[in-house]
Amino acid sequence: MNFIIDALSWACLMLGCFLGISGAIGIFRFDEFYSRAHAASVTDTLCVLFIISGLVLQSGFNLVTVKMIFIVVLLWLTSPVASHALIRSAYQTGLKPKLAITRKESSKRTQS
Amino acid sequence: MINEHLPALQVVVPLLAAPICFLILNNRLSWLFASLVSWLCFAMAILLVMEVKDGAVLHYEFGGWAPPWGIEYSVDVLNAYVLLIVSGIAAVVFPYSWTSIQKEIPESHHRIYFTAMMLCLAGLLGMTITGDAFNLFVLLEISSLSSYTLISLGRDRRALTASFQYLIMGTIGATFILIGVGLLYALTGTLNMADLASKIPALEGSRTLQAAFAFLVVGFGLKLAMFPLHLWLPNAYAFAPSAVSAFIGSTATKVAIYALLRFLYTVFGADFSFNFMQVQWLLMPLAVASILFASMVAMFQDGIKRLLAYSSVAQIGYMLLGISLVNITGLTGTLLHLFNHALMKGGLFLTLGAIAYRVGDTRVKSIAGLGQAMPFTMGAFVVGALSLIGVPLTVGFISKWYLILATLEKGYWPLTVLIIISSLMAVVYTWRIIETAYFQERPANAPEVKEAPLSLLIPAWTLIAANLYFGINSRLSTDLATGAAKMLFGGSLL
Amino acid sequence: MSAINLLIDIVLLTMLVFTTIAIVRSRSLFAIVMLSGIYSLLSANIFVVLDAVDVAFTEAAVGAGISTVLMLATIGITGYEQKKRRSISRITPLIVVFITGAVLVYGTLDMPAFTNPSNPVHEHVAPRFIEQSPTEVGIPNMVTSVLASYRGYDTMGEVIVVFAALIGVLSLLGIREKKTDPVYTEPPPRPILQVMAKFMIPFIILFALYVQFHGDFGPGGGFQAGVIFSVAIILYTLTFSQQDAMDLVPPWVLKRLAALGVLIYGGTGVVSLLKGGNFLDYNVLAHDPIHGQHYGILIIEFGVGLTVACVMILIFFAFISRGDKNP
Amino acid sequence: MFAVTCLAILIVMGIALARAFIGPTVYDRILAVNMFGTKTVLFIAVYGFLTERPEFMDIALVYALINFVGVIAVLKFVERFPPPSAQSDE
Repeated sequence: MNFIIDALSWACLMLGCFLGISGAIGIFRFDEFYSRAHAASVTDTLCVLFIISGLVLQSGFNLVTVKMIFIVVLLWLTSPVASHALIRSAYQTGLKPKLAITRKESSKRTQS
Repeated sequence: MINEHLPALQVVVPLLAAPICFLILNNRLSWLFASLVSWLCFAMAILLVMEVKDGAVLHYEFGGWAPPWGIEYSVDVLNAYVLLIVSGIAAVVFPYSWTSIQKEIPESHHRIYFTAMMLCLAGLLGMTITGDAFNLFVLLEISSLSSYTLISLGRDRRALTASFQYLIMGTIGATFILIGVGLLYALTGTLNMADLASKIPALEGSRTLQAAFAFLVVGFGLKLAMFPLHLWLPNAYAFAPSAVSAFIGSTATKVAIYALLRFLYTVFGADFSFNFMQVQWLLMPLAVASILFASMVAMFQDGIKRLLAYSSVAQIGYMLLGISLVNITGLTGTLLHLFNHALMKGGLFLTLGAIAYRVGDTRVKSIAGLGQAMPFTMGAFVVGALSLIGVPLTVGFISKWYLILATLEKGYWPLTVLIIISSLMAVVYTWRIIETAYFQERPANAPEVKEAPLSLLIPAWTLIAANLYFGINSRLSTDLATGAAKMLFGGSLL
Repeated sequence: MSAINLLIDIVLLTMLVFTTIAIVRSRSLFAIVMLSGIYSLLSANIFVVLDAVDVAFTEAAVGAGISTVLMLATIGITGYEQKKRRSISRITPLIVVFITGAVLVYGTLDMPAFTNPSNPVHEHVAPRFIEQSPTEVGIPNMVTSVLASYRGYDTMGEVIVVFAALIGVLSLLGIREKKTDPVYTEPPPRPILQVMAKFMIPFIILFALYVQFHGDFGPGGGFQAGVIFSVAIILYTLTFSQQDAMDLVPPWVLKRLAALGVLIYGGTGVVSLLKGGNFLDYNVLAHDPIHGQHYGILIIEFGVGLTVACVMILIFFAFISRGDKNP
Repeated sequence: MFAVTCLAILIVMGIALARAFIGPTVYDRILAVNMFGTKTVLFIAVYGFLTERPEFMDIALVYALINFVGVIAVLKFVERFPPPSAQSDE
């Protein structure tokens, strides 16, 4: 039984780590803000879920678990909202997505 | 019963009076309350002096926890003496404030002014009385924060810059003090001063102890405006409201000097400070430089407040000189000068406040002809100036006399000459003001000027009269100063 | 085990150093605020690694939350960029910093080795706090018993420092109450944020209360709780408007409460004085000294929380009511 | 296993830090700070298990609450005082 729990929490933690690192690579390597935001926000939520579940499996059920579930709930609610607000602000204050620019330019090119 | 709690009440009463001042909505009531509290503090300081003047030491344990676990206040001759200076000046400045700030601070800020003054007073009293190194830092923060506020209340826009400059320098000083205290704690595991004193002799060779010593000396050096760390002081005093210049100018640096003395003598011990670290050879050149440099600069100032501020830097030089001589006479001179300089600078700044109230500004040229227009105010100024120079029968003479004796005792006759030269320089810079006031005509187009109101004159003359009284009958101040100096040197004379 | 701790220490400290260098080199004030947010997150991590739970907690609440918000509000008044000033000499500060650093390094040479159990810090005062505080003060969190009881007077001083900061901000900036919002008469609708804020605020307040009253057992106490509570109000201000927030908690009430908090703390001391103990001696507050300590700590923590929360909200109001004027 | 997770989170933090240094836009920095904040929550939680001090969870919880407010404050600020040029703040 212990072995199964250990294995499960290992798997969860490693999956969380993988997601976190892939998000980090995304935030570092992508060459434009909106793609970076995409990489960060998508991986963030799952990464939190997997890492915290890994911990929950280890701790059993007590007050700490309740707090951890709170953390997951809060981060799941706030993180996407923060990303949404961030991207919205960026768009409204005039930061143009690269894709949009190229499309516009290409349409210009076809016109001319 | 109340006597036994006196050391705590000395600080707690003004500390708690500050939020009450803030809660009282009526400005006049707030002022009355503040003045009353300041008198109460003065009364408590007198009672404390009575109790300890024969060498007794009072201890007070906060929360009933014995030191070093809890925080302790301990009152001996030295800090009772400084308490007397601080609360005495406060008891004069608080009543004076009401009329003075009417023209200098907008009415909406009067309550803030009294609250901040109260906090500053409480902080300074607490720094003086505490027997705990960290508690000293906390109270230093209270007094510094409130003095930044008070200075920024000045009506000139430059008051803000001055306050900001003071804030930066003061914060660096406070951080250095905190680092010093932190290193001491890491070495000894205690924060209580008496306990530290008992543990430090065993650590003499430790480099950490030397670093702690350096940080504390520089930190307090910043706070007490030791040359060349004095840069914040002239602007701060020049642009603050008059009552604030009088209060901070005559108390804040004094308390910092007291704290330096307390660390040099009580915590580190005279042996470590003067034999091992040889701190006197750092202090003496700086003291000489500040006396000469600041007196020189003071001679060329247009604003009287700035002139007095530079003179303060020079006077601080005297106090440091007394410390650096490392003998009882020199230390007595320093302590007497603490008291006397508070009286004279307090009196002079209060007189300037009266001039500012009637004339509107305090540049040298704008007081032309005031000798006739404001005879009592200018009379007070003349007496204060004489005291600053060190003319016999004033307090300035007494402290300079002790300093000269101390230099002769050590055989450092160039320093004797220096004291005399700098007194002559003081004659030069005060004479300019007196000449302008008495021997120049008031410009024809200048508005009519009346004598200052009594509510300003009485406090100013109180301090000026104290200059004369303690100049003639100096028993009280010299007894206390000698007692404190002897206590600091303890049995082991160097 | 200790190897991994060492590795974590090194990584965290390296990041801290890089962040500091970046802060010093940057001219954009906004970037500096962001980086100092990271700086305080990193230092909270270091405090966690050092096992200083209460300090990490305070750093979490103050460094990451309040100070970022307040610094941003300050940039709202001052502008984005640091002005270029050629006249200031860079040599003097550099020399001062180098000397200070050198003295600090020199001072560490004879410092008692870190984590050595026979250090003076562990042998002199601390043992009594560790061994006797459960019987003398009677609460499980030793940090709280030192802060609130053994050295309660220092904590009172700190509360007054916070109060003095309020006095300073009020005198410099003041709080402008205005009936109309000149910049945003109609704030852009942000339904997602507003719904989210409405959901979060009760949570935050609940958590503030938990921290306030759980301080005896776990990390936390009045100071942290006050900050967290003020964060709830700040969130409300940010997602709705300043006017809404000022209607909810009027500044004049906050000012009174801030002063009242200090008086509650001091009043506890005065009551213990009147009951025959020393100032802030909670033992005399009840028949049983342990109960007295309990009541005392509970009351003063309440005073601390009240003052801190009110002061933080007021300072925030003062900053943003200025920031509107000159964007 | 907690140690490995800790290190992985630290690596993520390091990369986010690099992004915060580089910028180039204001929003990149905010994004990096936000990511750094989430990872701090995780780090504290995992480190609590690593050292068997689960009361660290309170701190993690505070961060989870406050980080959000910080980000909202930053965004509100950027909207009200748009940066001199939206493309880059340097």
